[in-house]
Amino acid sequence: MELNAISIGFVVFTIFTLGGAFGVVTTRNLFQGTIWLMVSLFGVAGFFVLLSAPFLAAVQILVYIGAIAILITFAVMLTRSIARIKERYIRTLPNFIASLALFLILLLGVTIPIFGPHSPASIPEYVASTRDLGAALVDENGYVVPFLLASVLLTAAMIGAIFIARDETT
Amino acid sequence: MVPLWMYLAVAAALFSIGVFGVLARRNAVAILMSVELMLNAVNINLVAFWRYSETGTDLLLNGYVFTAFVLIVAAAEAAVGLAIIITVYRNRRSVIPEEARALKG
Amino acid sequence: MNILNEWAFVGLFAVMAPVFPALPIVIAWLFRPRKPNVLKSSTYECGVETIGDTWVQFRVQYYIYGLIFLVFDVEMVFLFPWAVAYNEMSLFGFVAGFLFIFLLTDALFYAWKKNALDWK
Amino acid sequence: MEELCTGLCSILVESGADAGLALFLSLLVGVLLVSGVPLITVILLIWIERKVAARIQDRIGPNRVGPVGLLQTIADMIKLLSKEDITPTAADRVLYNAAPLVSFASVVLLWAVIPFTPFHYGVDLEIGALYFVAIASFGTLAIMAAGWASNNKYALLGAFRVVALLVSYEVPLVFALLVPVLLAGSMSLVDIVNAQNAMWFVVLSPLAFVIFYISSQAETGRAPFDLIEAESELVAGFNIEYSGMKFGMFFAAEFLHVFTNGIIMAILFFGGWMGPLYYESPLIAFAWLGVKGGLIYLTTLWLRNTVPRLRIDQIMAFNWKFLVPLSIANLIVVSFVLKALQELELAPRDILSASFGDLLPTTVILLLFNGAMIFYLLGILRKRGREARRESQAARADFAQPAPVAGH
Repeated sequence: MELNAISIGFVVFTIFTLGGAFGVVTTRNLFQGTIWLMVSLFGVAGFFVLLSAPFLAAVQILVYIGAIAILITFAVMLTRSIARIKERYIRTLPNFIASLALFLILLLGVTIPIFGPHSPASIPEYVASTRDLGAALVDENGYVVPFLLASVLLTAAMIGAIFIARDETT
Repeated sequence: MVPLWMYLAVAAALFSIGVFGVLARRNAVAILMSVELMLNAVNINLVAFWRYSETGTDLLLNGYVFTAFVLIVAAAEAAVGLAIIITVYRNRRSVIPEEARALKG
Repeated sequence: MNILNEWAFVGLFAVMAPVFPALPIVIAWLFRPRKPNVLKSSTYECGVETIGDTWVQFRVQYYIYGLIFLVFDVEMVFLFPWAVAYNEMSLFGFVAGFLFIFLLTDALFYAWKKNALDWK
Repeated sequence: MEELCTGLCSILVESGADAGLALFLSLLVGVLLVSGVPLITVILLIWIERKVAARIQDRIGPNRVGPVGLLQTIADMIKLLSKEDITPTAADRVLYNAAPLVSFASVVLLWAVIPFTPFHYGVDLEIGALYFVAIASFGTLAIMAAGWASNNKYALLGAFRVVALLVSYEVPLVFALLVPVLLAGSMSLVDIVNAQNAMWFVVLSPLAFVIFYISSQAETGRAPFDLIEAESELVAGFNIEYSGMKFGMFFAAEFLHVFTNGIIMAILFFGGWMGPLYYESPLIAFAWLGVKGGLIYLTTLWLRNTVPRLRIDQIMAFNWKFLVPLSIANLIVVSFVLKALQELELAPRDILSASFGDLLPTTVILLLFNGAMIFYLLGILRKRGREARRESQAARADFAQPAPVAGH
C-alpha cells in the first residue's frame, strides 16, 4: 500500500472508527458513549468518502451526528438514573473471547481467503452521481417500491414512537 | 488503492466490537448503540462491495441504495427503540433488559 | 482537481479548522493568570451553593421533538437526490417523490392531532 | 482556488519536489487562503455588530480605540487573552475544552464550499448544499457537549432548549433549501449560482427565501429566537461556565455564523457573484457577493435589535404548526407547478442555458402562485392574531374583575 491521500485517509478513519467503537463499549458514562459513537460513525462517513460515495457520507453525518446523537442524548437525560447505575459487564471474559473468535473467523475464514487473493486489481472509473441515485430511486424499473416503503416505514416509526413515548398522565 | 479486503477487515472488527457490546452491556441504551455499530459495519461492507464490483458499462446502484435503506431502518430503529426504553423506564424505573419481563409467561 | 483531491482539501480544512480557535486559546493559556481556588471553580448557581444533582428530570417533549426531527431529517435527505434529478425526471418519478412527501406529512398531522407538537 | 492550487502544484513539481508533497503544500495554501476570509471578517464583524446595535439603540457604540473604534475588537482580544480561564472542578475536562473548538470550526468549515467568484472557491463539491447542512449539525452537537460537560443545571437546561430549537428549525431550513436545489437541478453551490444567470431564485420563489431567512435566524440563535442567551430565564444558557478565550470562541462562532448565513442566502437566492460587470474581474464578482451578503447580514442585525424574545412554547408552536407545514406546502407547490410547466413546454428543463425570455413564463406563474400562498397565509395569520387578542382581552377582563365571593 503506497503512501497517498487515500491510504492516509484509510488509516485515519480506521483509527476513528475502531477507536470510537472501543469507546462506546467500554465507557460507563452514556453521554461520553454517545460522543464515542459519533466519533466512530464519523469514521464510517470518512470511509464512504474514500469509496466515492460522498452523498452517503453526508447522509451519515446528518442522520447520525445531526439527529440520532441528539435523540440518544435526550433519551439518556430522560432516563436519568441510567447514569448512576453501577453497571457491571456481564460475563466479560467469555463475551470478549466470543467476539474475538467471531472477528478471527470473519477475518481468517472469510475475508482473507475469499477476498484476499481475488481482490479486484482496479476500481471502476465511473462512479454513480447523486443525480443517478435520484433518478434510480423514483424509476419504475428501479427502486421506487423500496423508496415508498421506506416512507411508510418512517411514518409508522414516527407514529409508533410518539404513541409509545407520550406521557398520557400529564 | 486500498485493497477491498482491508475495508472488509475493518468492517469485521467493527461488527465484532458491536457484538461484544450487545453481549456484555446491561444497559439498554448502550446495547442500542452497539447495534448501531453493527449496522454501520454492514454498511461499510455494502459500499465497499458496490465500489469494487465490476459493473461494466451499465450502472449498478444496488449496494448504494441498500446502504441508504439501511440508514433509514437504523433511524427508525433508534427512534422506536429509544421510545420503548423511555416508556419501560417510566413504568419500571429500570433500563436493564433482563428486568423488563412483564411479557414473559 | 479530481474528486478525491477535492475531498483531500475538505479533509485538510477539517484538520485546520479547529486549529484556528485553538491558537488563541493556547496563547491565552500562556499569558493568563492562574489563581484557582475552591470557590472559584465550583459550579455556578446564582451565587448560592449547588443544590442536588445536575441531572434534573427533563420533559419527554424534548424527545418527541427530537423524534419528529429525526424522521423529517431522514426524509429530507432522500429528497435531495430527487430534487437534483427533478429536471430530467418523468412524470412517474415526480409523482413517486410527491407520494413520499405526502406519506410523511401524514405523520406530522397525526402528531398535530395528538397534541404531540405542543410544548408542555 | 483551483488554478492557484494546480498552478502552485506544477511549479513545485517542476522545482523538483515530490508530487504528493507538492499537492499537500498547494492544498494547504488553498486552505489557509480560503479560511483566511472568515477569520479576518470575524474581527470586523464584531465591530459592525456592536456599532449597528448601538446606532439602533440611539447610542454611539465603540469609538475610543482606533478610528471610529475600529480597533475595539483587537483591544477586546487582548483583554480576553489576559483573563483567567476557569474550568469548574465538576466539569468533564476533555469535552468542556473541545466544545468551543468544534463550535467555531463548524462555522469555518462552511467556507470551504462557498464560491467567492466564478473561479475562486475552496472546492465545488457535488453535494455542496447537503455539506452545508451536515456541517451545521456539528455545531449542534458542540452546544450539547458544552452544556453537558459544564455539569451545571442552567448550562444543561439551556443546552437542551437550544438544541431542541436548532433541530426544530432545521426542518423548514432544509425544505426551503430544497427549492433552489430543485430549480438548479444540482447541489453544487457553483451550479446554483450559475443557474441564476437569467433570474434570481428569490424572484422565482420568494416564499422559500422567507422561510430560509427565518429559520437561519433561528439557527444562529438570534432574536426573536435568542434562547441561547436568555439572560433572564437561564442566566446565560449553555455557556454559563465558560470564561476567557473559550467563551470568546463561542461568541466569535455566533457572529461568524450570522454573516456566513447571509453569504449563503446571497448564493442560494440572490445570485451570488452575479451582477453588472461581474465577468470583468474576479474582484467585482467578489464585491457583488460581499455586498449582497452584507446587506442581508445587516437586516438580520436590524431584526435582532428590534424584536423581543419569544417564549419557547411560542417558538416551537410557530415552527411545527406554521413554518414546517408551510415549507412542505411551498416545496410541493413549486415542484408541482414547475413540473406542470415543463410538461407543457413552458419552462426550460435546463435552467443553466436558459435565457431571460425562456424563463419569463415560469417566473410569472411561479410568482403568481407564491403571491397567492402569501395572501392566503396572511389571512390565516390575521385570523390567528385576532383570536389571540380576543383571548388575551378576555383573560385580562377576568383578572380585573374580582372573583365573586361566596357566602355573605
